[in-house]
Amino acid sequence: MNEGGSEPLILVFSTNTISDPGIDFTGLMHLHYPTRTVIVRLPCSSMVRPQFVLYALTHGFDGVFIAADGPDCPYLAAACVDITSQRMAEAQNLLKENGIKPERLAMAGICSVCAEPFVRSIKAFYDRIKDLGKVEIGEV
Amino acid sequence: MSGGVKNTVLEYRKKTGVEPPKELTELVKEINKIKAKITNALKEGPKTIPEIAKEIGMKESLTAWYVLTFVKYDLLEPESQTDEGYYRYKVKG
Amino acid sequence: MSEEELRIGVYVCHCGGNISDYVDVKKVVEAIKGEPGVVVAKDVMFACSDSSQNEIINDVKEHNLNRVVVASCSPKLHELTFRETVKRAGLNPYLYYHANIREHVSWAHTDTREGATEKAIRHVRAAIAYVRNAKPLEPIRQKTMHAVLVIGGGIAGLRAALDLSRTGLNVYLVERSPFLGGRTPQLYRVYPDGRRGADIVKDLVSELIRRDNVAIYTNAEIKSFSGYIGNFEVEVEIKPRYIKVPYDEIKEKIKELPDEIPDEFNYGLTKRKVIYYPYEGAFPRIPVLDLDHCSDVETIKELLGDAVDLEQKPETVKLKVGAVIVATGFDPYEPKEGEFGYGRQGVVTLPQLHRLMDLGNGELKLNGREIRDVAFVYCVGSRQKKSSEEEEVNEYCSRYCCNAAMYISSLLMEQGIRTYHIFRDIRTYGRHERMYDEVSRKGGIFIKYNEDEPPEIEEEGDKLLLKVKDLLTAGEQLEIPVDLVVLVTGMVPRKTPELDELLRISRGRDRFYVEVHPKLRPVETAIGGIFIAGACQAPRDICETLSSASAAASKAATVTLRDVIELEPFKAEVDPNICDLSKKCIEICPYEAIEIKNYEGIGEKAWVNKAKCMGCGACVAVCPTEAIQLNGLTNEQIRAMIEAAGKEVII
Amino acid sequence: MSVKSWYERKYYGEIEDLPEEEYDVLVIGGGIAGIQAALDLGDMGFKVVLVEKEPSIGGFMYKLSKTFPTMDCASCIATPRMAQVFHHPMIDLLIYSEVEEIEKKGEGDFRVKVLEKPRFVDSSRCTGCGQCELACPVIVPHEYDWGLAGRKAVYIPFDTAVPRIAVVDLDHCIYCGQCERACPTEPPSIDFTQVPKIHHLKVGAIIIATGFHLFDARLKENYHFGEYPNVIHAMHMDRLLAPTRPYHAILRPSDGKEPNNIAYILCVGSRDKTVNNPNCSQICCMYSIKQAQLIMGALPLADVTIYYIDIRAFGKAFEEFYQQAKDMGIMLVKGRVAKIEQKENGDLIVWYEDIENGGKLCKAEHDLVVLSVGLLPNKEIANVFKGQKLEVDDVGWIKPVDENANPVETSIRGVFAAGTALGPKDIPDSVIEGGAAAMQCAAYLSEVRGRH
Repeated sequence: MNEGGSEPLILVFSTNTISDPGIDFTGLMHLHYPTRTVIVRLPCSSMVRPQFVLYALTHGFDGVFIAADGPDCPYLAAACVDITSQRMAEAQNLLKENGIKPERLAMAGICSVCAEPFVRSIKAFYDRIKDLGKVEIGEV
Repeated sequence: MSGGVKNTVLEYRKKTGVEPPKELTELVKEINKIKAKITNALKEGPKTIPEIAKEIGMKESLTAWYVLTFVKYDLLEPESQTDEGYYRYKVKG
Repeated sequence: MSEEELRIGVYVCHCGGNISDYVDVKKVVEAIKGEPGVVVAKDVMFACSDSSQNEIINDVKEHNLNRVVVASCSPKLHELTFRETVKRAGLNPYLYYHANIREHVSWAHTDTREGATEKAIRHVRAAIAYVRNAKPLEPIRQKTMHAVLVIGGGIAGLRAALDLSRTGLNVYLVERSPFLGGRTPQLYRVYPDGRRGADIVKDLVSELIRRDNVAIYTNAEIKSFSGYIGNFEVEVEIKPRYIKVPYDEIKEKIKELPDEIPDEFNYGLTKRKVIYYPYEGAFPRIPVLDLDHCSDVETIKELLGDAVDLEQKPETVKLKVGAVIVATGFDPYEPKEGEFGYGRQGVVTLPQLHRLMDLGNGELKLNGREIRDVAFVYCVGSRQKKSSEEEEVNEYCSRYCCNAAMYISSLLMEQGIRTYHIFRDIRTYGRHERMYDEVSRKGGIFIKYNEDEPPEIEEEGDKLLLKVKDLLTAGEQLEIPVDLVVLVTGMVPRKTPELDELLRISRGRDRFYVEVHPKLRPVETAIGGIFIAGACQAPRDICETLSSASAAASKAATVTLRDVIELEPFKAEVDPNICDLSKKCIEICPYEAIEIKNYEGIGEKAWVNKAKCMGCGACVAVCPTEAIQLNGLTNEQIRAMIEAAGKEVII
Repeated sequence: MSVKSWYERKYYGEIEDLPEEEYDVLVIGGGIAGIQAALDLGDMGFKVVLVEKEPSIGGFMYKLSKTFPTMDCASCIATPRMAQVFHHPMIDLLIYSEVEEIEKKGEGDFRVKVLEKPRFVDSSRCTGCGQCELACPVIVPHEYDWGLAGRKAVYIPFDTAVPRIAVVDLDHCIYCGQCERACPTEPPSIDFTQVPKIHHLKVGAIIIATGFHLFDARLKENYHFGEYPNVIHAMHMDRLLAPTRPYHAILRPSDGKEPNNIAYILCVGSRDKTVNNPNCSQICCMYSIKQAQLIMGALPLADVTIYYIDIRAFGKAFEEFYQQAKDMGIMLVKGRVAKIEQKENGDLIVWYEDIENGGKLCKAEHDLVVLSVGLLPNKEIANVFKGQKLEVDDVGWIKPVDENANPVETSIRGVFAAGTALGPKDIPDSVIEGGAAAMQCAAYLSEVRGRH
């Protein structure tokens, strides 16, 4: 068990109809990924307010991963990617302004059967955050 | 669970005059015997189904059926596995 | 509400070992017992079982619980179940949250019990934080239109339309091509009863056109689509036919026109005229002038006089419906030039064979020549192997083709024609096995080919030579001279990109429409009120298509037979006191659900039309003042969940 | 047990005759097709009564491990539906009840007699705690597990049963009263004063969703099912693989060993005129491939061989699922199995005709053989119609009056059928037909009642 030490804690924003079932599917396939990943589901990744990311990184989390719908999004379709990317850029700026490395936020399109892609992306992100270490205000 | 509660099974028997079928009462006696034999066989330590069958002198498949049913009813539990793929069972608790 | 003391019940499910084998359920319960407001915290074997649901209800009553959390499987499975449970206990169903500790935890982390337990605790804590900030919500009650739009006039659309109209609902049937019937009228005879495809359609159509609550639009397409379950608004554009009179009136005159254009009804085996009426009995009986292929308008005007009207313009009708059934069907797979000899004289597809037999009134002739031997090559365009990522192939089995080929071969064999069957697996499932049996008994010859060594077809004199290695005779190389090779082609979904875009329904990897759940919700799409029927969802035969059409109609009826439907209350809402009228929400909303409204005493602020709001939350992310939030998932709730889940876990 | 034998029993009191109740639709059979039909009709606003002869609704699906090709856990997706139908305001359930007689008085007017069998357990009090079951001294094979393990004479049908309450199996009761004494409710929920009830229903339309039964593998004598303990049928294996499985692991019945070389024999009792079933059973290929995949997951070192004639992976995403199985290393042998022999240690020798290698007779050893048994019709329902003939085909499946026009309509107007009552089929096709039958009922009722 992590003693609150070096292992990072990741917040994953998933989406009700596509990426959350994708993460379900990952479990269904019994594919493993780091356990220090908390999944909070939203209707659509475009709902991620930049301030939520900052809030997470100042409340125990070391990284935020947006499991986006990509062009399959039932609400925004192809526009979803653009809109979410804009929010992401704003969030990264917000992090910088607050002295936090913008690399602590990542996004990937996770479809409803994207078990392996999810595992790949979340593991890579986890390793990246592990290298960055625990979050610290003023790290940039 | 008080004595004042009517015993509907008894009343039913009295009223209808039904008797338990002999083959069933024999079966229950048999089950009790098998249960005792199996728990007895496991006294000195966990055993696999073929080992239990040998000790109590019963067919392996019938032994398997009762052992696994007793596991289901929490009387027995699997303990460890042999290299050949058998489980050893012990009395639970 | 703020005065109310929080009394939360938390139930952590073992799922009969599915969770408890990998998550220490007891520790999860221990860890959250002390959370503020938690009054009851329990582990249960099967939270979804009736007795556990009753236990929750009893606890709510006994302990005056006002919030409930169940931590079990994916919310996709049981969130609704427990909302119902909570409702039965007398609570508002939205004072409930469902924590996923199976798919997201136990099953994904079977390698570390400690890690899985810690993650489960974080998920349950987040759920508790959610309900702590939850407010009662009421479903949005929406009046629903007693009308259904059916897109596609093949047998699926016809069956669905007929079923719905019989209950008294208004039905609008829209067919893209100029005639009803889809692919079925092209079939010579269909298994198992040997009826003509055209007759099957004729029976359905004649029943349908008698009804006064059905409007049929042929040569028509959906132009715009908006709204939501119970209240969709649709614009249909009806293209001109340019012909004003029934076929019979101008039949003789049309005959004078030259054959110019490959006849799509006969899969190009014959040619047709620019004025087109595909087969006897087609509905409507008004022919259509194919203006795109018409080179000489003047001759036609001269010939037909008043029967033709080139001034006709497209018409648009606006419809209001409560539900939509999509039944856009399939196209037969078109083999590539050279694929199994396709393109050679004497190599036809199964749909073409149907046309040949129909044109010959049951007798099979090719270019006037008698046919004695026919080889059927199965799995053409089906069960294809992917060689590269980009390549678009049909990996699926097309289901109907073995049965169909077997049936038509038995008809051929009755005429003394010898049949060869070059197959991979014969999949005459169910009762259709009888047809396979019959063909074998009558002397049909079966040769199993290896998918990696497909048969080769060469020309030899006026015959075709089929070369194949037969797995049933230990790989013997056979050379079979035949008169006709029939490629038993599969189905590919009809391409309708504009329609998909308008309806926002999605397709799977096989390019057929995806159902919302392949097992238990096979005719529903992810969009409420839009249903799919027939071969646009998966390959299927006529009987199966009719069943799926009725099933889709049934779902549409559950929406439209009622006066009011209830929608989930997860909609955006503006607090006009905080709104600074930045209009950012209005700009970003894809559904045009946000308007400016004059609030009494406050002035002009943003306002959400809840019927139009789909609840995506895009507006929430851009509001500078947090004036617009999502009911059921407020910013406060998200922050509370983040905070609760981010706390250290000490086990 | 037949309806008749329930009449012939002795009861504490007279059989209770209930006053007539009126419903729009009667659905016979609480499996997934019947449940779907009832839910759709209920959602449309029709009043429905659903009759199920077993002590729980759910039909066949709840016994399954996972479902092909999506590998959803069967009980996980079925239980919400069971709960939904149980709690639906427009749907009443008559569980542990059998339709005894149906008489058609006119269009939209059927009179139905239903016998509700006594559970000898008060359903309003029973909490499903299982104390009675622990106390009962009788152990008999449990039907739910196809006899793989035992149950008591009083028992809770299964973990996810709806309703999850006990039932007394009178055939195996020795009237010792242990259950009643052990029952913690006050007064005890065990109640032997219960008597059968006759429900008189007046309904407008009927849906038959009475399902199927498995082929009796004993009839294939060469396979020695019922004689060699390690020759089991595929539904046994589905139970062994289910999360609610009877054993703590996948074990073979002869001696409790974990098998590591398992054979599947397809088309047992299907495509076989010698047992009067020339039809293909439509689902066996896929459930066998599903089980093979699950076995590979549960016993990674085990070999799985499937002896097949044709692999019928014909439904949506089935072929892809089949290819996946091949990639996992499941061995597929095109061959008819001639006979099975048993060795001293319980292992089995399978003699088969190797079709793709010239048809020579070969043998292979396995430590467990699974027979992929076919589906056969439940024929009793055709006998309950008084004065009307429900047409069935030569095997006994209900015959649609015109399958290329309306595949769920039977020979009796106003009576519809759905699911495996019409022939073997998988879950989505059964669900589709459940919906289709609901639609046809709605249309029929609207017409005969003159709403349109």
